[in-house]
Amino acid sequence: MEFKNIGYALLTIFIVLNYGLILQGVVRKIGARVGRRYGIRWYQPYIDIIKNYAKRSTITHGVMFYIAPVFRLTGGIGLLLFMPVIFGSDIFGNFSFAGDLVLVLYFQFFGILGMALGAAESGHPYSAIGVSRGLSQVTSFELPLTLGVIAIAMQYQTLNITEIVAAQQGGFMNWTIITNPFAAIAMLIAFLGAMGRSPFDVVLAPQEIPIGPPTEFQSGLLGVLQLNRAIFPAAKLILFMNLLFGGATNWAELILKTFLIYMWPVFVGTVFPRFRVDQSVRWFLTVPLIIGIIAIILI
Amino acid sequence: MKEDFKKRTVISPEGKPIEIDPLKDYFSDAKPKVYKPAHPIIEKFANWARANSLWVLGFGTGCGAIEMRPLMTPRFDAYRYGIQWRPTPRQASVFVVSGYLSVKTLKRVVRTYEQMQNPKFVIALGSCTINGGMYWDSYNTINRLDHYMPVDVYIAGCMPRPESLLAGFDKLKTIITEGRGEGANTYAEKFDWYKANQKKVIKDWDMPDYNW
Amino acid sequence: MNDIKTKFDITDIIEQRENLSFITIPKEHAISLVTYLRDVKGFKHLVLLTAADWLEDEEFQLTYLLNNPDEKSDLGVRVFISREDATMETAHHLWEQVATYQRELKEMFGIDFPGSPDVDKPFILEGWDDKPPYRRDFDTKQYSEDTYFPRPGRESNDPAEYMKKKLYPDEK
Amino acid sequence: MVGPIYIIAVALGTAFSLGFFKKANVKFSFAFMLLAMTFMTFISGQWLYAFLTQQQETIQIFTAGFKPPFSISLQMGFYEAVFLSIINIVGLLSAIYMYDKLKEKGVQMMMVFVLLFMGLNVVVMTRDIFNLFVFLEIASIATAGLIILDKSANAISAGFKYIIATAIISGILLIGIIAVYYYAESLYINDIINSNLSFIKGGAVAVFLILIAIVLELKPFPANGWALDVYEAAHPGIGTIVSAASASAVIFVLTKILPIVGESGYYIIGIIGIITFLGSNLLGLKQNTTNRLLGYSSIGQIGLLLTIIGLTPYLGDKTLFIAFGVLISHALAKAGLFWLSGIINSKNIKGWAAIRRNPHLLVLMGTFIFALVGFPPFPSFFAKWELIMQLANNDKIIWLALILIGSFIEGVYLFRWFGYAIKGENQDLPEFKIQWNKIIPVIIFALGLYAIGYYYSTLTGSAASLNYIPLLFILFLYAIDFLPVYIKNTISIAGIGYYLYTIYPGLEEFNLIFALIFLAGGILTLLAGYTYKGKRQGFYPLVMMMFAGLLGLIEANTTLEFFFAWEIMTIGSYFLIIRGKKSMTHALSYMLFSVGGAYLILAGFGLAHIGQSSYSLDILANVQGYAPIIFTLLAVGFMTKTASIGLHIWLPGAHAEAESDVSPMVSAILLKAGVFGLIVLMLRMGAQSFGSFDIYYALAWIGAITAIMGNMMAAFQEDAKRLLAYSSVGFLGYALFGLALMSHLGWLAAVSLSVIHFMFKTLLFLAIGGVVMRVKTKEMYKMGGLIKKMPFTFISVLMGIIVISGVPPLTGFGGKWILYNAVLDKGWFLPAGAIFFAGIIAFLYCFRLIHTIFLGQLKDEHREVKEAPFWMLLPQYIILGVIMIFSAFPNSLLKPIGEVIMPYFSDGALEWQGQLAVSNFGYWNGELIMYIVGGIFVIVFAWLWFMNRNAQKVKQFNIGYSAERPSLPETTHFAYNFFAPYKKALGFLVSPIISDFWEAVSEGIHAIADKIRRIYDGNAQTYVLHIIAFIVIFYLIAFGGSYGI
Repeated sequence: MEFKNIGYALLTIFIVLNYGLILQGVVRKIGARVGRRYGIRWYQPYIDIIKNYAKRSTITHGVMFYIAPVFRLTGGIGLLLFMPVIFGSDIFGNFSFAGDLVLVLYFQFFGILGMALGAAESGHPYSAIGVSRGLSQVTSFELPLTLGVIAIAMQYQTLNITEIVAAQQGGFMNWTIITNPFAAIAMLIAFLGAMGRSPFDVVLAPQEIPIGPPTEFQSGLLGVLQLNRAIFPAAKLILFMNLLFGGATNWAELILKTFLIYMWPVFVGTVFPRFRVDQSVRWFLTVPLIIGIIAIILI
Repeated sequence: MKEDFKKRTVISPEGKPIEIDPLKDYFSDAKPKVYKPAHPIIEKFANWARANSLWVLGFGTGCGAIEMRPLMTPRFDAYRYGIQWRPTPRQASVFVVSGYLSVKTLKRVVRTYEQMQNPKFVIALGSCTINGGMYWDSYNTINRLDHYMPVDVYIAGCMPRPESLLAGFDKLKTIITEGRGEGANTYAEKFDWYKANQKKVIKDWDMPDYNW
Repeated sequence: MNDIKTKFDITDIIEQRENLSFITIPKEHAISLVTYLRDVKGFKHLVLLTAADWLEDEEFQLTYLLNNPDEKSDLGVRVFISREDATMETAHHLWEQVATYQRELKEMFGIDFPGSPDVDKPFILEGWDDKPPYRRDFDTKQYSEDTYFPRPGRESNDPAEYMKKKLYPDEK
Repeated sequence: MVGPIYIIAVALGTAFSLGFFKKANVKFSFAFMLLAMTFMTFISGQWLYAFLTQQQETIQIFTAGFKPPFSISLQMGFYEAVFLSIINIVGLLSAIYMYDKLKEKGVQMMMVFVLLFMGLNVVVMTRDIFNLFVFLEIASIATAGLIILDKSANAISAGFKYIIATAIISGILLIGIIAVYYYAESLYINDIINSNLSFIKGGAVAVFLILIAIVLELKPFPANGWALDVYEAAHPGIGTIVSAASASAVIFVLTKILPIVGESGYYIIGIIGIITFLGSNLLGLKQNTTNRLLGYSSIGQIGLLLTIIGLTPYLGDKTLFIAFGVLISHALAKAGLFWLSGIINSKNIKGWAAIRRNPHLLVLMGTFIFALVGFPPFPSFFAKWELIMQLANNDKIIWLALILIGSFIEGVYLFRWFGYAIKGENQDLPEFKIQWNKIIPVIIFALGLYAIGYYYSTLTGSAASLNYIPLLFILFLYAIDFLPVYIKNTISIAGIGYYLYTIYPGLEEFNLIFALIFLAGGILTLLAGYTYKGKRQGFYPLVMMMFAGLLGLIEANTTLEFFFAWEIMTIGSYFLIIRGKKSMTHALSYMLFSVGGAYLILAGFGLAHIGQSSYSLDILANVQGYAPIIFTLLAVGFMTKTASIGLHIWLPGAHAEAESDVSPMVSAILLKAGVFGLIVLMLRMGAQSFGSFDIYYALAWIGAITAIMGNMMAAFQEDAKRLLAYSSVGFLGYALFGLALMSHLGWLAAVSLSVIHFMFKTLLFLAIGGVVMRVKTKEMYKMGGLIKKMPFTFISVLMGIIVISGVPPLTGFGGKWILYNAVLDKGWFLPAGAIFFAGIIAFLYCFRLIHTIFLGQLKDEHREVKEAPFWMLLPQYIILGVIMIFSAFPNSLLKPIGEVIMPYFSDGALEWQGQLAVSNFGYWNGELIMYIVGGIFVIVFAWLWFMNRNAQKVKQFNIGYSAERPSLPETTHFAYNFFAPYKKALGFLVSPIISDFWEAVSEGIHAIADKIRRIYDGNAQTYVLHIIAFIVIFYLIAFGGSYGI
């Protein structure tokens, strides 16, 4: 690791942050157009973040509450930086030399756990309910995800993401989604849960438990969370792109692929209504689990 | 006052009696602060952002609330102006008081208003908030909202249509960009006056002076 | 109806419609009559309990409006109680929801129902410390002007006069 | 040397002369009688001493100068001396014990008493079969006399039944003797033996009658209703005599008679014995009456003795060692318990809670109970060990199983009784007073048990190397128990520390790792002990006993040492667990699972010993058959300690109810004993399978299911310590899974997870223990918001749960990473999926733990709660420091462990480049991750701080509460049934199938016991019928085959 890695990392973060924000805006715009609305401006997420940072007063419920957004954003950035973003690029390989796929999978929870703790310190029952729902859901989709990951790791005989991507080079027929469809399907279904869009968005449920865990966060704290909301999904998209869709050799490919992958939860979310938590837990442990087991058996 | 907010004595695990004064122990009793605007250039930029990101608190206070829903429908589509709903006062910046306020509701409105973060803006909707409207002589509805909290924009009518609301929002944007949206600071400056007015009508005052 | 008449001291019977009538009974017998109606005559459902302030007569009128779902008929039982000593026997043991009506009456009219659950708790008004607002000798306009900072410059008209002028400007 | 004949002379003389004293002076009479008993004891003891030390020859004494068969002949040999000593000591101490009774009833009773012992003495010594009959009669009648002299209605009725029963038995015996005399023409036993009666038609029947009569004297099941009534109704002193002295005498008679019967006799005796052993223990299960329970236990023990005697042909020259070990434990312990029952004076076993008023009495009772069940260091332990070894060596698997089952059942009711004594409600129980004459015999016998136990261990060849130093240390701690806590705590820590220091250089490999977990862990947890004030009576000897056991496991080289240590550890931990509040039932189930597990281990070791001369643990490496069975037995035995699914139900309650600093010991440290056992086992036995079915694959699944169920149960607990306890269950599931993989990485994961689990579980139990200490409740939903009051505890819990959940950058992730790689290496994907699923479920309980206790709403009562005591925090922060080091520099933990595993599994080892670990599949750099995460965190935090440095601190009700505000913290804290939707979806998985199963087993056995018990209807005629039926049945068994008449 050299000093310039830090600079490269900052560059990656900057690009992905902007991409994430624009992606957020564009997707909401698309959602609006589907609903025959004009919709927000594509750069609305930027304004929202600036607005939140421009808030003059902030309240805090305690130390954990105050640093929870830090945990959250650290989780998001870390997830991003522990992955090779652009295949074959020294600059955007970031810190992927520190750990492999397992690290990435478990590092996701760093932010989730930190956020959950902070939200809980606010003492707001809705936060706690949201966390309870969120964690319940996480546990259930993690099972098909894990099975898929094991299947892929066995397929490529490695846990090294760069090597997994390398093995998929040379045309889309080499992509995991083609070569190992069951694992890919199991993971893509789990991906729906991971993105937290409808039908698995009961965690945030704005109507009944005002947006769940972050309900007490405001001003700059919320701003940090919003930064994470831009980076974290983008990082997850990059992860799934790397594992299932052959990674990306340049930014244009990355943007195209991740955008298309993002359309998958967006479409599902537009079509399906919300599951209750117990329903989604049960659902994840039926169809996706069976697909995952098939993937394992077929290794 | 509700029984739960009166002083009480409980026994600690060690068997020692502890005095609990819920209003002191469970609520912060800090006074609101006046936050000085930042450097004009930064402030101008910030105001632009504030004006273009109006997060409305989803709190239907009176019958006018029914006029707010259509705003988000494809027909009026307030999203394109940067207006979005926010279900919690912590994250909202615009409070639309949508109609008459009984004393009981006023108490909740005040509390919610105070829970919003500076800067925050109030749009008062309908005649009732201006002069009591058709409830002007009621024993239980207030007549003038601006005696209880700073109001940035009044929208007259009974009821004003969504178009008027949009116009009101537009007006609010102008006010903010011009740097006149300092309601929160006004509230802090004239805190004692506002509090006195509130306390005059809210007889059952069972909360701290400022709800953080 | 005759049955009731013979059994109870009913003073005033108004048969407003075939299936709606009102009877008046002295305060002391009201609850036993209502109980009788509920248990024997099939008036199982209490539609409402309400009050009217007859300021001039120095009386409150309480009306228990009962419904007989089998015969699809309603019967209002009226009770007059003095304004000075505005207390009435509670009927919450007959229908649970009566307690809520009684709370409301206590708050708005100041009619007391000793023994009714939570009857002293504020119902709608929080911390009301003036005369009960539904009593006719309470001047709501005056109260509003004193309390709620009326916005100066507001004009007000008597609705009847105003509408007359608007609709029939020629008539005098 | 005083001749044995003087025993009879003294006894007779005393009995006669007592008659002259009449009621003149009762005290003097008593002294006179005592003198006589002392003299009898002296004679027998003197002979015993002579036999032991001076190569004394066996002597024959012929009365009246004739030779047999015309004279009564007595024999005094080594065995006679032993039995006489036992009988006479019991007699002497009984006399002292019964001082009050004897004084009250006067000289008659003393006469009868002396006569009884004279009878028993002669019965032992005589070689004349008719003489035997006569003195048996004398003893019986004297016994009945003693019983009846009590004059209570029950006693008279019992005495009457006793007389009827013994009369019938005597009748049969007499017929047998007459017949024998007819055929053998001699009454001298040696002559009879020589005449080989069994081969003469009719002679066999005669012999059979004698044999069955003697057996009936031993009260075999089920023809023993009369005896039970005696035990129940008679004075405890008499119960002692019947149970300890008379039974010993008759057993000896049996050994005299058996040579007459020949080979076939052993067979019958064995069957009768095992039926009696099983039957009466089974019935003991349903007993609530102390003396009757002791009666069942007595009969059971005699049954065991009969079995042992019956198995003589297989046990060979070990028979005596085994039989005597069982007998002496039985005699001393049972006498002690009967005597204690006379002091406590409670008919119902629940009433024994009163014994707690004097802790020393409790120690005595414990000594006897553990001696009865066969725990070390008592003779019965060594006897049982030898018994099992010999049975296994002779392929008597069924016998072995039956004996262990019977012993287990006996353990159930004895420990239930003991549990009542330690933990039962004792508020309203009557006082008891301790008289010197009643307590001294008890103390003497308790000490005798220890002494003989030690003597026995020196007799057991392989036990000579047993390490008694820790046990002496325990004794020392017991002696200084009156000192305040801080002194004893310091001494204990110093003791463990010094011991660790001395053995450290000799430790290597797994022993070193586990020694560090056990002993360093012990020191750490003991540090928390400084929190306690006062004396903490009895705590330190018990703690040290557990650690002594754990230490013994490490040091064990032989199977015996290992088992010895295992049992010592079990005793210590049992007492530690039962010290907690409301822990009676949990401690019982712990004990039962432990005893059951221990018997499985014993059986496993026994089978492993087949065809081996040495007892070294290495015999496991080349067992001579039964390999998969041995492996399964031992694995299941060890898994009772790791609390794998199905065997886990003891754990949550036991760990949750224990004291604050005991929970980490029993959870973080004790459970590792099971892991250590598994490691020892797997290292030596290697891969095992039933046919093509791989046992390890089953173990992997058991581990995975344990992990899921444990974690899920943890997520649904309301009780913080129960949550942690279930979490231990789950975590040991990972360890079991890792071990089952039988690969380098699997073991690396298992061992490192064990180390990590030790650390974070100690951390969490201490932290939560500190909280519980302060808030005085374990229900999590009653807490909340404690972060503001106990920030340091919060930090340790936070770190603890990050480690549990395996989130980078802390060291828990290392375990997860290795496990992933191990699984990919091995290829067991489905159980692996289950393991990782379990890992995610861990988030649920982790979050719940920290949220419901520390976050959320602070309660009224807790507004003035203080931070946990310093001594609770100190060990936590030491551990935290170590965790941080292991997190940042993973190779400091994993590399040494890897090197230990290397010799056994070398494939797929990690490659270390600094802190970068590289496996076949992936790589991981703990240090770098720490830096990166830390760096990002600091930068983001600085950014946040820069933007929001003037945040307004608010209080707990300042929340956006839908325009309202919370009114009570209780109604605002979302904590109870936290994962309700999850429970709705998956709760069916954790329905208590397993506890229901064990409950059904226990219910079923109890119901059977209840049904069988009804044969004892208290009616003398029924009892006679039983005796007759018994004779007929065994007659048919004995002669049904080749001997057909």
